[in-house]
Amino acid sequence: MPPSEHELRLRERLGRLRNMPLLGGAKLSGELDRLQRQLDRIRQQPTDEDIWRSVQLARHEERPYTLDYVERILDDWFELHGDRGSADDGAMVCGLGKLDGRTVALVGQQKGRDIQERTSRRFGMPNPEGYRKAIRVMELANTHGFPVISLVDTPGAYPGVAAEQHGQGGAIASSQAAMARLTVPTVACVIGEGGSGGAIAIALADRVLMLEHAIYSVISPEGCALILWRDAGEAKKAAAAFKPDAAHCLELGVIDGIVPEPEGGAHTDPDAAARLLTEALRDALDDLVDVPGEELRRRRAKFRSLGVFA
Amino acid sequence: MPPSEHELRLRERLGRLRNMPLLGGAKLSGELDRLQRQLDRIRQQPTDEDIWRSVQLARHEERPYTLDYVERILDDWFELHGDRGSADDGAMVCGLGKLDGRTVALVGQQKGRDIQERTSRRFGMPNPEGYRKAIRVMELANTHGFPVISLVDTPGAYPGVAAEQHGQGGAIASSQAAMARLTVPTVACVIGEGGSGGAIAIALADRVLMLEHAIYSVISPEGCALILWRDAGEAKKAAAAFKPDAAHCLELGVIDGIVPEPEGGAHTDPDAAARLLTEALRDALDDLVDVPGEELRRRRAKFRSLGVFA
Amino acid sequence: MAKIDVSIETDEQPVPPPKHPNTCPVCHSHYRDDELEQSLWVCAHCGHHFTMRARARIDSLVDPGSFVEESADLHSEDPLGFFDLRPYVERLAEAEMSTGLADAMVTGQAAIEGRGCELAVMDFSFMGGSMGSVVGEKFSRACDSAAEHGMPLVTVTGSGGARMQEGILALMQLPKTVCAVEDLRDAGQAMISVMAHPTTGGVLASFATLGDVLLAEPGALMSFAGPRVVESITREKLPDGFGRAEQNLRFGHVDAIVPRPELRTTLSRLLRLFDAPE
Amino acid sequence: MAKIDVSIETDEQPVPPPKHPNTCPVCHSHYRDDELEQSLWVCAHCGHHFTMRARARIDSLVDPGSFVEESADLHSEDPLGFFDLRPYVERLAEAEMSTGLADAMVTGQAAIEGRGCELAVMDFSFMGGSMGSVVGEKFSRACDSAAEHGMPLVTVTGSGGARMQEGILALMQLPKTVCAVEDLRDAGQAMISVMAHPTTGGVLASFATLGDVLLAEPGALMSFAGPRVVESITREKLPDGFGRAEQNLRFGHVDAIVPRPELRTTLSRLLRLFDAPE
Ligand SMILES: [Zn+2]
Ligand SMILES: [Zn+2]
Repeated sequence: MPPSEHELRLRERLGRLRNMPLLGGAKLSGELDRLQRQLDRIRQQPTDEDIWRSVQLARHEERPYTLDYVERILDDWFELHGDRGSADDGAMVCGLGKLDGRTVALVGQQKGRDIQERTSRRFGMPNPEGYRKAIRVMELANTHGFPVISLVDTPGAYPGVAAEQHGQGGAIASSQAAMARLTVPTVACVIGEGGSGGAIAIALADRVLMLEHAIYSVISPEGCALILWRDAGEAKKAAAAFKPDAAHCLELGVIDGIVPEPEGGAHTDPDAAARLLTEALRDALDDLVDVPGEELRRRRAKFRSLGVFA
Repeated sequence: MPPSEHELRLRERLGRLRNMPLLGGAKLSGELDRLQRQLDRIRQQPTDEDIWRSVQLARHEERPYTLDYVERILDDWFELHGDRGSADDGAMVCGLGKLDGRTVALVGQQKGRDIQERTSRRFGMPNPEGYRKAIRVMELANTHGFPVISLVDTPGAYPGVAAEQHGQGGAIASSQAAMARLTVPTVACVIGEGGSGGAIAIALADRVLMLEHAIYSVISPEGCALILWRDAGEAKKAAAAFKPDAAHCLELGVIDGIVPEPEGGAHTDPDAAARLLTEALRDALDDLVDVPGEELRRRRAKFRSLGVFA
Repeated sequence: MAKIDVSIETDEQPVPPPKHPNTCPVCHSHYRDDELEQSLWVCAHCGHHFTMRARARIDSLVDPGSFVEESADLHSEDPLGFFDLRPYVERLAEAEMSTGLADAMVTGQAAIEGRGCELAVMDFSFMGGSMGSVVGEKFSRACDSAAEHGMPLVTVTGSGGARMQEGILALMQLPKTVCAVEDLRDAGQAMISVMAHPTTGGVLASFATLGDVLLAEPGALMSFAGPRVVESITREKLPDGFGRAEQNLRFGHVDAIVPRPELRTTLSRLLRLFDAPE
Repeated sequence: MAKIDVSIETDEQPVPPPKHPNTCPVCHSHYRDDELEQSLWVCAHCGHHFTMRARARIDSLVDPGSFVEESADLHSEDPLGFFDLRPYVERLAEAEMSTGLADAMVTGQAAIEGRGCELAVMDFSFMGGSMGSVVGEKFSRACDSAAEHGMPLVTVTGSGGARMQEGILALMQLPKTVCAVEDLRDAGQAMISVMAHPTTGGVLASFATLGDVLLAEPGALMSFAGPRVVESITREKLPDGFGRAEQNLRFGHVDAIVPRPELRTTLSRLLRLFDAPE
């Protein structure tokens, strides 16, 4: 079988990476290995059907959420509440825990499992207060030298009247700015839906990962379809057009790696999914923990290189 | 006339200062000169009547407020609004301006002149959002190397239900903490009422000054009287007991200098009062602008030395 | 299962054109072209601020002849081969034709009342001022140019949000521009952000709100989600003036609302305060 | 002229003693001394947390025999010669007699489940836990001791606010303790703050809210102004549970409410997370 266009692009990226001074030479070989492994896994350009399947799996009602991973990944978990301003937003979960004996701070959107929890957590759509809580906890981590892990799982930031009045746009910008300033290692992983500004708010990290069937996009398929075709029913067509799947995100250089899921999706075996995630987080942190803080700010250079233009 | 007890205490403080490594030797002589001049001015222990007169002048309804000084002291004044969270608090005024051609940030409580403004500015009693605005502007000043001037004039922080719900205590603490971290020169001046936590929130400065008839206290005379004598009418007695006048604050080492007012009080000649204040601020800033940022954090040592115990 | 779909980018489209583009949508006064130009596209009758094109904006702010454009040759590509009702490349070509711009932002160096600054001005007429790779790159370079020349950066925004035709790369322009602002700040330079109608979605949620000083034009819509999205998803009744500049001032999100005729002097004062080079 | 008097310090006095100090003020259950001690002064029937004395608190938290007290000999002076209905010195002497403490805070080093920490524990029974020069100095020294020994600082507060008998010097304990916390933080050590009933006024507005982690006891009043002050000045109707720990959690001001029997394990976990020395 001749190499697909997709594979060719990944190979090209691999080639570029080999010539790029990224976080020091010693770290680069790990990066290359990882990409090579990704390449070995994904030889096929995902079809429109594959993409739609990921959209469905990413939103599957039994898919593990942030706290499902927290309880499987971290020891001594202690949840931190409140933005120290006016609210504690249940759509954003923050806390401290031990990963392999190392204290980390974790932030992540949290969807609800039952109807009541879904309502109280607003389906994982944070208010500005949620982002301000995350900022506070990431800065606390920075003070004490704890790495930051963020788990991204949101349809988007909450589009409510009070959310706008309390500065949703500014809060999302401030959260990104806070992450751009951190001098501790940061790893983000999109575990379900990576919905637009609400997602990137906590994903400006040294390493950005996606679960195999997670999606990451500038707009929801339904939203895109509604705007472009005036018909939310065209969501599948929209998804095929803007390609929110992990393989395409990797190809475009938006993420650094794909975390495999158990056959059939993470919800079929949450324990196994958590083990695979743990391994990926551990690998990423191992690469990063010895990098000096000032050098970690080179994450800015990575994000500043994203885009395609002539 | 033999020296009063008050004069003796000031002399003792002068003696201690001569032996104290404060902000480097070069700066110390200015400090000593200033104290010597204060000593020359105030030979007499204020009587209970003097103290009560200051209480009345500090609250005089025609006394110049923060914005009255701003318009006389600063060029190119540009007011900055909002806490970037949920409100713009009229009880706290913040902005940028030029003092002698040097850009400074100014924060200060603002009382209202007419009934309407008094209500909208809550008589100069800030909400937490007001302190958060001040924090934001002081941190902006820090980023750009602008000295910070704070003018203190408040009966206290606003004791409202929403104020408590939005974290009044934490906001006052955070504002002090922010000032303790600044690496730019800071000068605070109590221009009217320096009421308790609401005042100290913006007064953790390298130099703390008081206008001659300003008051600075842990509680209002009426509040103290109400608690101790169960009768707010005993305010005069209370003031005599806890001595909120500038001379006593200087004697206790709480402030670094007294800014003279025009005969009869600042309200009799606001222009002259503003000139005297400008001179004092300029002197203070001249002493401080060349001190390295890290050294300015020694302001913490000054505050940590306050208190009397055995 | 409760179903909820969220379109996070606002679906703010260019306002449907009134009978004539020179007719005020608020008070219906009609103006000749030269009258509008003379009044800086502000309705002389009711004060409504018409949308202002990028080049006209620059002309209205800078000292005559002082503007030196940068990165004018950057053009968008089509990384996803995006096709909705029409190909993205066709939409781009059409926008370029109708606006005379290569994309939705113009950048360059200039002087305002004798003080040097870097300018980054958006043009809402180019695909609704949407932010794709070119806007992100031009903004990013403008930050570097400001840092290099030791000048503050002045931005004027008008945008419906991220350009969805560039997919996830459009979203990445948020962190990209945020990182550029942080680098600018580390270089000790200030950013002054002027938000014109509308500044929404991904532009509001990235560089536009990160200025040291945030100014807004009267009546400008400044919301992350568009009013229609908020209404349709939350079923909340929108308060009067929802998301407008005046509400943003009230809720603490901007420093001042500056009517267009005062913008030049206001920026000049701020450049003095931030010690922009003479 | 509109007249407004504000007492900013809360006028929270020790709660009027119930018929018997061992009677629960909520459900009126009565306990023997040893029962209360056994239950850590928590009502077995309704969960009400009685005020807990500083030494009992320390005993309940630390590993047996591990507490080494510091600065025990610090006593208040009377800088103002303060006299209200009685001289301040007389009030001090009486408080010392009745509590067996030199002032309203006990500090020292200890271990909690094998992890070292510095402790600063207030005692509400000593003049309403008011903060004067001695409390400020002891807290300040505790910060230095924690920094010096490379240990986190754990505080337990119970205070009506600043001690007005020390006048402006009492107010100065706010910036003093704030500066001490900032020095502790610069030294890389964490502070864990436990707020017991009541933590109000100047203590809430200084070190108590500056911990890296903020814990509260169930039902603890945590407001800057006391409820009576708020009600009398603003004429606002107070919502249920105004200023209580549960409301503070809801409004985002504390990380967790920890029932007293779980406090020791919670602190132990936090000390592990902040890598306190074993
Ligand atoms: Zn009009
Ligand atoms: Zn009970």
